[in-house]
Amino acid sequence: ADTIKIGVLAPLTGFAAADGESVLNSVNIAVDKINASGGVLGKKVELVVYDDRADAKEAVSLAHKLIGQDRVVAVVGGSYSMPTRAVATFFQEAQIPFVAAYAVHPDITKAGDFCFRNGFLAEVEGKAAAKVATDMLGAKRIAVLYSDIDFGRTLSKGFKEYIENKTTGVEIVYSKAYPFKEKDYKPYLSEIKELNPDLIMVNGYYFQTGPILKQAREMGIKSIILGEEGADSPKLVELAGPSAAEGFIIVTNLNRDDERPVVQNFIKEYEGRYGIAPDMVGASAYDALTIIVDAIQRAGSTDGKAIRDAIASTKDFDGLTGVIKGFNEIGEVVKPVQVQIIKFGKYHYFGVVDDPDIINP
Amino acid sequence: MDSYIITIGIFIAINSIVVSGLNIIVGFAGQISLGHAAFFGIGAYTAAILATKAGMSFWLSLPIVIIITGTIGLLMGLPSLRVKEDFLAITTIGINFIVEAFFMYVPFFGGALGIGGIPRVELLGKPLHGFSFLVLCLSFLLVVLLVSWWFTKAWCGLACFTLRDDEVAASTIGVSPIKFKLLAFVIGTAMAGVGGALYAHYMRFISASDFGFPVSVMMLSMLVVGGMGTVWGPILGAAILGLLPEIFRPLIDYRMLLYAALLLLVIRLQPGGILGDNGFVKTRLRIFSRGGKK
Amino acid sequence: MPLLEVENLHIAYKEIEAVKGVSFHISEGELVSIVGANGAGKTSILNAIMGLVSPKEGKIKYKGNDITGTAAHERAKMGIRIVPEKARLFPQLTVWENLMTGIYGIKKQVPLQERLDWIYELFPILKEREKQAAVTLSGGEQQQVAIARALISDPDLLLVDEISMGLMPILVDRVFEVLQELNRKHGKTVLLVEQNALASLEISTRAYVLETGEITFSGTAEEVASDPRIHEAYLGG
Amino acid sequence: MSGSELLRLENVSKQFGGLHAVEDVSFSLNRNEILGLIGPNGAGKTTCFNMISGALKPTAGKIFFKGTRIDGLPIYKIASMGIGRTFQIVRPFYSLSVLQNIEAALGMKKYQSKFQYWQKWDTHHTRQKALEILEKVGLADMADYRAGLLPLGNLRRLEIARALALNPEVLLLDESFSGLRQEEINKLSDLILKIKESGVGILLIEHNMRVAMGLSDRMVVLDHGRMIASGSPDSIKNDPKVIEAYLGKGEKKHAAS
Amino acid sequence: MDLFIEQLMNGLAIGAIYALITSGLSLIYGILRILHVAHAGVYTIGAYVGLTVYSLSGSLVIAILASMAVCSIVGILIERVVYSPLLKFPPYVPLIASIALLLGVEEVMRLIAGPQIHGFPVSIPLPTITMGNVSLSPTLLMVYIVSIVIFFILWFITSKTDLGLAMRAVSQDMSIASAMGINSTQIVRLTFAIGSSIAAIAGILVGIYFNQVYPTMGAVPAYKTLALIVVGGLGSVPGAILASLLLGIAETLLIGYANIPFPRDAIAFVAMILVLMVRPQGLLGNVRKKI
Ligand SMILES: Nc1ncnc2c1ncn2[C@@H]1O[C@H](COP(=O)(O)OP(=O)(O)OP(=O)(O)O)[C@@H](O)[C@H]1O
Ligand SMILES: Nc1ncnc2c1ncn2[C@@H]1O[C@H](COP(=O)(O)OP(=O)(O)OP(=O)(O)O)[C@@H](O)[C@H]1O
Ligand SMILES: [Mg+2]
Ligand SMILES: [Mg+2]
Repeated sequence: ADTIKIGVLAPLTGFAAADGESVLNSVNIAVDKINASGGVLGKKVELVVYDDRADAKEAVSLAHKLIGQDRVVAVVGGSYSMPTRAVATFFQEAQIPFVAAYAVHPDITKAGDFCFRNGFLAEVEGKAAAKVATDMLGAKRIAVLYSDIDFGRTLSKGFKEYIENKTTGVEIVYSKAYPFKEKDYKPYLSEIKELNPDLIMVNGYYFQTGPILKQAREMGIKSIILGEEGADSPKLVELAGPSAAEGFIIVTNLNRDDERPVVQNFIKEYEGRYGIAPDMVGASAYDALTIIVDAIQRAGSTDGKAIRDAIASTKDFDGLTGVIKGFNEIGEVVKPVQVQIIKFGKYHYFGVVDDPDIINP
Repeated sequence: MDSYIITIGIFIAINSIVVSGLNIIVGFAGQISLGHAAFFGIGAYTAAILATKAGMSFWLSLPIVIIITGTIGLLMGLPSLRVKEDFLAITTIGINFIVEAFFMYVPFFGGALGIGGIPRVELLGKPLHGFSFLVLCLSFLLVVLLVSWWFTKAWCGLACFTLRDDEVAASTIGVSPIKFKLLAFVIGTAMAGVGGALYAHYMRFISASDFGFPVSVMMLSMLVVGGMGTVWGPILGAAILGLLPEIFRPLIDYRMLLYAALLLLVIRLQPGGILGDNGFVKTRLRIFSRGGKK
Repeated sequence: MPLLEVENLHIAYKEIEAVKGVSFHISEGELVSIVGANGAGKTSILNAIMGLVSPKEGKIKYKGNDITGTAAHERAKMGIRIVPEKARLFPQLTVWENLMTGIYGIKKQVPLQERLDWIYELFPILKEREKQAAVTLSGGEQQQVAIARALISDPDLLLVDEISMGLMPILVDRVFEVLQELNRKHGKTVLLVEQNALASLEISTRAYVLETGEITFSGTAEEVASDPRIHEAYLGG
Repeated sequence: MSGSELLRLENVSKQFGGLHAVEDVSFSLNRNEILGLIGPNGAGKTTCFNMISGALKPTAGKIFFKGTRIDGLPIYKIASMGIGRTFQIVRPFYSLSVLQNIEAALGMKKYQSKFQYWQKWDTHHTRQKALEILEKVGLADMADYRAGLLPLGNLRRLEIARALALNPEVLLLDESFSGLRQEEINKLSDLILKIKESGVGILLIEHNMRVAMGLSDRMVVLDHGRMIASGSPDSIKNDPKVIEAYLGKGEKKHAAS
Repeated sequence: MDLFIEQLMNGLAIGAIYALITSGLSLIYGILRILHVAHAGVYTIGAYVGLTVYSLSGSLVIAILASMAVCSIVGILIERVVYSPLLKFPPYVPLIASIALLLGVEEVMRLIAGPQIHGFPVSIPLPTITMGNVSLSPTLLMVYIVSIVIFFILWFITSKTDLGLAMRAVSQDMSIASAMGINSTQIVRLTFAIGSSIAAIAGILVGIYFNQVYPTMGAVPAYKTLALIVVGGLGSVPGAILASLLLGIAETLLIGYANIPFPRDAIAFVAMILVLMVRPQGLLGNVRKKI
């Protein structure tokens, strides 16, 4: 073949279509950049993008299409947990390296040695958030409100574990899950308001956390609100309203104030091309793709095993989502957790968590 | 044959099995169900749990799957004795949501993480994958078809047809609505269970959202498009609605729109289903004619 | 000029040809009967005149206007009403509401109280059942509501399909008397389809015999009644 | 007499809200007997049928079939014991063919069994039997039509045929002759008489007095849910209460036979 | 106590929102007995048109009127082109068509406006009412006021006017209704127009209330409203509204006081199944059956 084919699975339609679009935009920027600088191994990179609608069954047929018909050399998993978890097994069997961009299901990397993850494990992020809440923000009485999916469950578990084991005098006064499709958070917030905690740890996507911010502030809740990467989207400010969003803090993997050119160029390029600010989902997919391409380059081959070994030996990779220290033995990424705060309607640097015992799962 | 084509074939075969079950409930017995995916899910989860927690083989667990799904199907059929038509439709939607919530929130079922690591089906010590798994699915489909076909020929089928038309009148000729409605529910849901077991062992990872309400809707669409109350309709419907989105795959952005438009068009032009009474395939073969109609 | 003219009417349901080229006419002030066997097409003809089925071929003229393509509700406004076969009430509406549909849109033009009094005198049970849903009425009560619903608007042309079905004998007599009275005293035109040919021919001025979709005999009521074949089949010899 | 008694109603009542549709009605039906049940519209006749056939549960009183109490049993049980009925407002299986409507009824025994309902129904034998019954009511040439498309008169005959297919000991006919012309009424009357001769008890609701008086061995008259008279057709015909409430002055015309 | 009152108000608000979406559907369901899932699609269109017109004109009133007009036309078109030829088929046939329509609307909206969620920031010229610890925001007040007005109008139309009688007659037997002089087609069309304009209002209000307009915003209402109209009682608008309010309150109190780890929808459906088992005809349904 005269191109090197890399597969991308993303939810371009359906309820998660906005994330799919973000993935698509970002990998397009990445691939253009790679090809503009001569491609890899002297060949151009060609992306094969399919829409899995964030649906496991669709994703499995598409995985087979990528494996059997398109014969891709590696795949970026740009979709949600369930489809990503379902396809990981099949890529493992076909011995095609697979890098999940932001899906959080813990079993994805356990499917085998061909499966990697560039996003944080939810538990890692939970622990990091707990550290931010207690160390950086000094909260003593904390409420936890989380989205009732695998992500929220494991994240809040990590959060609580950290508080229990690593801190003293900190109390979790409230902890409840809300269903994924929730729109009205007032029943929860009313309860929280009554308890008047120092800080509310809110887990969820921007379309959940945004309204939570809005409704909480409307109801007169004054507590600090801390979120995580799911809320990492410029849309959050729009949905929460500028005043409610102000001062909101998240743990994530994209630091907009990172001076490194890779970050600043990407942000400029993205805003220029699409007229909106990028988010963490896109950035993670961008990294997943560039990690693969970097590995191919270093492997000097498109052989599956060679690429796998090269990905596994990634070290201090200059990624969009921070300097990637590498992947651990089960294929989980090791990189610092970024802490961002909204100021004047934009995410800015607030801090970073890079304690090895937190970020190394 | 490449693995992609085989995968599509497998999904179509599994859907045909499940939709045939739905057909017995809705098409033959006239009990509208919008929650069939729940039973598909119960079959899949039972198989997955027996395989991962009890280490049972597919073959050993299959009878248990059938019994469990059928029994739960029987229980879920009970509301149909009390509520009818639209009320029943809504009740079955409710059942779907409740069952999905169970899978999602009860840790025993893997909770929000789903169940992974489901082994492959083995036959004579050899794991079946790709083509051989397709053959397995087709064999089950054949059995399901035979049951459906016989159902239209047996007294119990005729009893169900009378129930479909008029329950009170059916009772006056000695048909017990309880018995025959529940019979249809048991057989129909057991078929869904078989489909679910195959699905679980093929996907090898399942989660609650695979069996949500949209899946039920998809199955009903397959049935309506293919031809409600016909033996072959479920297969045709599963094939059409399984293939269309794949054919439109290259259109990426317009794919689902086109799919929706075509579904609408088919329903609009062939409201009785393609194999139905006034459908496009009007055939003299009795096997194609809606149970008991001329 | 005839009030109603039907020319070469063909009615088909898919393959079944129910009515095959029927022509007849009714002058103003006539009371005409159609008699015929089961499935002869009587109901189909009445429904076509009301506009409830559309004929495959043929013409229907009312008061000189071609109404073949006119919608049923327009025909109703022109003064045609039907007592349909099997009553066909609005099952979930009460008796009162069913009656009110009979004067939908013309409530202001009719002397409502007067009509109601008249109807309740004819069918006293309906007053008792005023608030009851139609579906729970007995068969005969339903038939009474159907008749009342058609009569309450005082139509110019009344189409009656098996009016005596399910009525008790005492009422059958009364209803035929009322039809006759409407016709003779008030000059209303009535088209009557009835299996109870004895009763219907007695009050009719003219009659048609319909067999498998075609008119095979017509004449004055006496002529029809005295035709031996008709007598055999409908009047029980 | 009690040896031939098939059906007995004892002080049966039915109330709908505040309405007493049937009040304290008692009568019995014997083998080889046609009992005419007449009365004004809304008198409670159909309600009686509904209670006997199990579609409604009496609010008071008892119903016996061959000595067994049946009130409150489900419809299909009562049907399978040997009580067949027709509906005043016809209820065919509209999507089935005329033939299949009858065939379905022929399966009554199979439906009660544990597993026989898995046997094939579409056999030559069943078809033949169904055709025979259709022949009797004069619908044989319509066997392959969809029942939903039949004109009303034919549906009435279909109802009778379907009830006959149950091979019942008690037959409940609810205005089965209305909507038929005289010629057909005569034919069906002959059929009904034959059925009666074969040992069946028939309960007949009919507003056509020529038919009712002609066929019935005895009659029971209901008015406002109560029994106001019973006896031979001749005595009923001349009962002033019945004339007043039901037959009217024109009674002669209707009852002429 | 404060908490309880606040939760009750929360519940009422969400109930009022359910009722807004449901009442129009109930009207339409009442007339054709179609499980009109695509109503949620009309509602989505309503929200988008409202948002667009609002951002162009800056006037909420103009936005609502424009949206009502567009949605009425869409509603009428759906009835004419899709449903009316399917009426003689069993109810699942139009249901599937309706589901296809909803999917189509979602896709069209995604293609036109993009998959992202759009905010719908409007400042409502209403005060915030505070009673002790309980506060009612302007958007909430707006939802209450508009719902009450709409409910009153609907109640008046359906139970006090000839139009209401005609609607009920048409819903039971279209052709006999025509024979009584009722223009059935027109009544059906009018019903779709009214129901769809209410959907437009609902789309805009819900969009403002949650500050979210996005292509799949109809997905949850699509089936939840079906459940509500059925539980309310066949085609009974007051029943649908009552069911909506009760459900809103029940959900909120259950979330607030019982730590059931079940999603709202599952709670809703458990409640609905319970209601249907006790009252198979729905809350205010007075469907009388022949035996
Ligand atoms: N909707 C329909 N679809 C198909 N065929 C029909 C339909 N309605 C009537 N027919 C057929 O048309 C023919 C005439 O029926 P119609 O009801 O007009 O007869 P009729 O003279 O009124 O009979 P009856 O005295 O029994 O009421 C019959 O053969 C009937 O089967
Ligand atoms: N479900 C019900 N609710 C209220 N009233 C009812 C119900 N069913 C029947 N009725 C009333 O009970 C009375 C008896 O009805 P039934 O059908 O038994 O009369 P019938 O004697 O068969 O009359 P017909 O000769 O008109 O058929 C009627 O007045 C009817 O309105
Ligand atoms: Mg007729
Ligand atoms: Mg009766």
